[in-house]
Amino acid sequence: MVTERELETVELNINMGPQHPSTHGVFRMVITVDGERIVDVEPHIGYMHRGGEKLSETMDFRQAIGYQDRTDYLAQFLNEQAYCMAVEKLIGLEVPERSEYIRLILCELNRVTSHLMFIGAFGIDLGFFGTSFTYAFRERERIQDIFEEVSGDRLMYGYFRPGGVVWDVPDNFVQRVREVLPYTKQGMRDLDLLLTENEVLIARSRGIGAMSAERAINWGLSGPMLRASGVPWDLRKDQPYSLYDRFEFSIPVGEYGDVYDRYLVRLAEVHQSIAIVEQAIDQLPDGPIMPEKMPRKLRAPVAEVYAAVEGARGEYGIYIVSKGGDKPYRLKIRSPSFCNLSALKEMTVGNYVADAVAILGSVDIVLCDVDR
Amino acid sequence: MEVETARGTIETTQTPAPAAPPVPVPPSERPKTGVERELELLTPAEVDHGKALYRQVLPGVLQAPAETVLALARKSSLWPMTFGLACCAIEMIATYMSHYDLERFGIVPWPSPRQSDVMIIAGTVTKKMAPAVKLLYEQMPNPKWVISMGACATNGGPYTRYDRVLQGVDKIIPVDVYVPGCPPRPEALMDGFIALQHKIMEERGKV
Amino acid sequence: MTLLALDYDIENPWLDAVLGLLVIVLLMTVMALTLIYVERKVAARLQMRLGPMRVGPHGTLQTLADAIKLIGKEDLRPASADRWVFELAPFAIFVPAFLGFVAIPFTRNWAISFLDLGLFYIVAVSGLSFIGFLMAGWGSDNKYALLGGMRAAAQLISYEVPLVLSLLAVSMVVGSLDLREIVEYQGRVPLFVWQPLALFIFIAAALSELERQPFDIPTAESEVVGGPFIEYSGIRWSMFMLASYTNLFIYSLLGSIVFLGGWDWPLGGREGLWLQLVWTAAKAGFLILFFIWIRFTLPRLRIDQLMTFCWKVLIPLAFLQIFLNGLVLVYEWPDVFLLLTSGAGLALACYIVYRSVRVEPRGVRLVPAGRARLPAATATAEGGSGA
Amino acid sequence: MAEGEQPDAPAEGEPPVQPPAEAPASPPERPARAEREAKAPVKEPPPPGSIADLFAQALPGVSLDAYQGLSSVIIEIGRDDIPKVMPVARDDPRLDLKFLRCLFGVDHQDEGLEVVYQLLSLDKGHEVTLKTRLSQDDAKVPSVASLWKAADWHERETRDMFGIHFEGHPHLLPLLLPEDMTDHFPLRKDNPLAEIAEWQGDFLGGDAAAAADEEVEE
Repeated sequence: MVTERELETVELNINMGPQHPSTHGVFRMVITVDGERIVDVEPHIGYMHRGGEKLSETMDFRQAIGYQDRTDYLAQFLNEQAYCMAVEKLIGLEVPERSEYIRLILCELNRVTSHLMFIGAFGIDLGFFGTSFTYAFRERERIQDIFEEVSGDRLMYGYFRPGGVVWDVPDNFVQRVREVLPYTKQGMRDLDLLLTENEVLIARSRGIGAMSAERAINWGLSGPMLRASGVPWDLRKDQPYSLYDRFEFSIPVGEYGDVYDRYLVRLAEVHQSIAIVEQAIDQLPDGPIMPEKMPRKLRAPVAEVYAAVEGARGEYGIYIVSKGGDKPYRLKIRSPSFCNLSALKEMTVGNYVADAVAILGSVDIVLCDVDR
Repeated sequence: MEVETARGTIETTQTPAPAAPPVPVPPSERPKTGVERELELLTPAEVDHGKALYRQVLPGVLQAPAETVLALARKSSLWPMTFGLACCAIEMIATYMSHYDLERFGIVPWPSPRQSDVMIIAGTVTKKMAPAVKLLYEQMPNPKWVISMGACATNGGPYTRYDRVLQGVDKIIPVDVYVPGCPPRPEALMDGFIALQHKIMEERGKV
Repeated sequence: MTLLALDYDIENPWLDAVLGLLVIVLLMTVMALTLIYVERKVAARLQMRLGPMRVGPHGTLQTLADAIKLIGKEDLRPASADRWVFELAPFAIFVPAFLGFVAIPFTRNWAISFLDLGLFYIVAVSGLSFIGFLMAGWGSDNKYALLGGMRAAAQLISYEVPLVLSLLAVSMVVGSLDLREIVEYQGRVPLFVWQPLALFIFIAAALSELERQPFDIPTAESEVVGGPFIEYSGIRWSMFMLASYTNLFIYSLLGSIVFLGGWDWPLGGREGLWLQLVWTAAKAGFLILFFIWIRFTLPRLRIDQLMTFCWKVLIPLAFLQIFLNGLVLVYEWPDVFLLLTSGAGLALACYIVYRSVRVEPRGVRLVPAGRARLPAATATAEGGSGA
Repeated sequence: MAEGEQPDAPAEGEPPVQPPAEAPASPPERPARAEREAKAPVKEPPPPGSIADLFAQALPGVSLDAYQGLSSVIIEIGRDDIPKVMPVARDDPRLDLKFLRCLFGVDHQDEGLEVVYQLLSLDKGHEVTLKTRLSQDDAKVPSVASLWKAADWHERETRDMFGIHFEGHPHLLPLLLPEDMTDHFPLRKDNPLAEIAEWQGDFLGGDAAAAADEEVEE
């Protein structure tokens, strides 16, 4: 008796290997596919694990700034601020007013450049062949010129120090920032026209990879990923640090937490950051940039401290365990991309192969931040 | 514990597993630790200059004038592979964008290793990533070159003391042009490409 | 064959065929190289870049340098690849692309051969290329290639139907399949005036036949990394590129002849040979620029959206178009009714596309305070919060 | 800030670094600076009404050694109390610690390994740091991956780096290290970093700078 076997398809597992145009660097995803629908996703990370934490333990507090830049190389100022806040809280240093303002302005501008990079890469993932990238990079280059005038380097600034900033900003800093903001707004209008109203983009990103609010909290997501799911949690508002309570700005919050919402939240965040910079640039006071009585060697007491910053990808925190002496005994970096990426499997299973690329793009990971 | 390789020793400071057995078991029977298994993967890639199509068809006939024409063609259409590792990848992307625009030199990034001639190692090569880099290098068709961009790819950069990081990509694949900087500026990468073009013109006919 | 209006005919058919073949191969390789160059320059201009500049004046020799370099590359074949299927795949894609030129008339009396079933022949030949994709996908024994090959097969077959139906609707109005008669029919009024819906369907189907954005699924760069062509290198891969750009030229030429009036429309077609040739080429160029412009402003559709768009939107609209044409032609209503019915169909098509995506406007609410939705921070909990 | 006078440090357990202005008139043979400061810090009890009290109310039977750290309340609990404490911490309406911020290990060499949990409540706004101490040889701790899914990857990473085994974790495979490397723990203190051929430490601010600093003190 021949049992008639209905057409069963064999599952094929595809290895989106460490080198893949849309994995934003070295991230491997083994996808088990039944036809075009994804059955199982197994992310492999660790290809960029280069020991930033262990190397920071052999450097004294001023030398380890370089590793913070290189951990999340798209939001460098935000990482440096988190590290400096942790060291200042540990040693008890008071940052003068002018340095706090300079740090805040540079951090918000850095958030704008990081989100511009996301918008460019998001277009590439959906198939824009570079048009969104070049428009986003046009604005990014202008803001990067200001960072270069301030800190002397295009990407790895190393400009903040525990206690303030290394040297004062150039004299035309205020005028340069006021010059660049209209260009950025015009650039955002262009990108908005190109991307947001695009029917094919809406069709490709609406309702995909949705994440409900309590699942997002359970997975430990933070930043635009959490706010897109409808949880209005922003460290600048809920655990205010630095001078954020002096400016009024609002937090964009999405509803469904799908790929399109994350894109809209990041787009709106850029406008909020520009608003903050406009308010802050008017109130930039003069005065010293370093506390006048800085000890030559930063010695820390035996204590533990945690300082977190609302980074471009989420909550970037530094936990320092110190046993006296000038070197941290253990430095833990709470990296937002690591937590956001851990929820990838739950968002991707059930969608198509093309959606896996869009979802990975919307999580906006930086691989050095994931593997540290 | 050093591992002798063609180009110099990859010396790592792996002390044996913390719970050292009292009687040291001779290394042959001792089960290989993860580190030793990984070191076998990190042997340098051997380079064989395959036969280009036109040499198979007309071995000696077309030799002399073809080299200059071919070298000029290869020089002016270098297709790199979209293969960014770490922070240098952002500067590489900035070089492709409209402000610096590498396409003026005919340089277009191509996704698959089969269609690309240049491999830009833009970032730190860790020991977990090294076998993949070697495999990609071997997949590229033959007149191929490697640009090691940034301090991390040249000798491990700021992360050179950590034992999970390969101290320089030239331990596994032959590198043609080293671009200094951490990360190198877009102009430095363009200068690296121009240096590679001069090198292609000089070594025409030999490769 | 009448070549350059010299009205001599070669009695030996074989010499005639070889001469025609020579014209096609020479003309088309030059045309493909210039098309690649034009695409790279226009794409660069769209992205505020300069495009190739250094190779020859304004980068004109860039594609020539690419071609010579690709010839000089090592010829790789994966060990586990199925040898003959892998090596014959480029020819299976390359040959149908060139066969299409046999029947396309460039001017009134200049073509390789004037077939009275020209339209039918071109559509039949252009349907063969998906076999090459399948062979490339299966032959190169690579998961990405297999996925790309399957996608290519699904897409090309299903988009062949609306392409044929839209051309059928046009030939119903004209009453013949001979391309020269189609052009003569458009003496006073071009066909896209009478058949806008057929033009819309033709352009959508042509974009998908060429695998250009937004129907770029088989060789999707960000998902399937080059699709079936992933394992090809050097000269084999360049044959794929050549074939895809030749296809682009064929479809834009076909579109300019069938819909935009070819060499006849505003000039009345009495002028000399050269002006007709320039006029046909200009219309084809316009369509090419339109395809390039679309490629760099629209993202990629997903495979299931592609299929639903074909089977649930394009094909019903094509049948609707044919039905309306039949209605108008049988009852001899005046020609203007063709315009009205087809225009209404086009409006319906645009509305369907608009409605299918824009379910309800979605915005992001801006929350001024921090934990707005949380109860006022209870006194006890406040004490313990951050430093 | 008063001139030259070290600001009155907030109620910190340990006075911050001595200001250089105040010349220590201590005898010449002083113990090395590190030992002098490494004496056990006095633990400051947390302010009344803080989360430590909420924990005490919610978990009467469990021994909680709570003290006020620099940035949040730190509570040390025993290893086998974890299956009791963690579910209550997450589900108790008063505590409501639904957000696991961070989970990592610290290698205290001879004082054993330590696992640190950082919990945060989005609705209540308070946060807490829970710590457990493990001995070096049997580094086992029950896993909390079933309570917070965020812990899944954090625990795999801590196992990679410190060799702490989390019982009950669904698939405790190496995450940051190659799949087959389960016997090499990079972040442990007994794994020294590779030596650069000529270590520029003394130039960059190693002992010479410390020595130079000593003279400045005298």
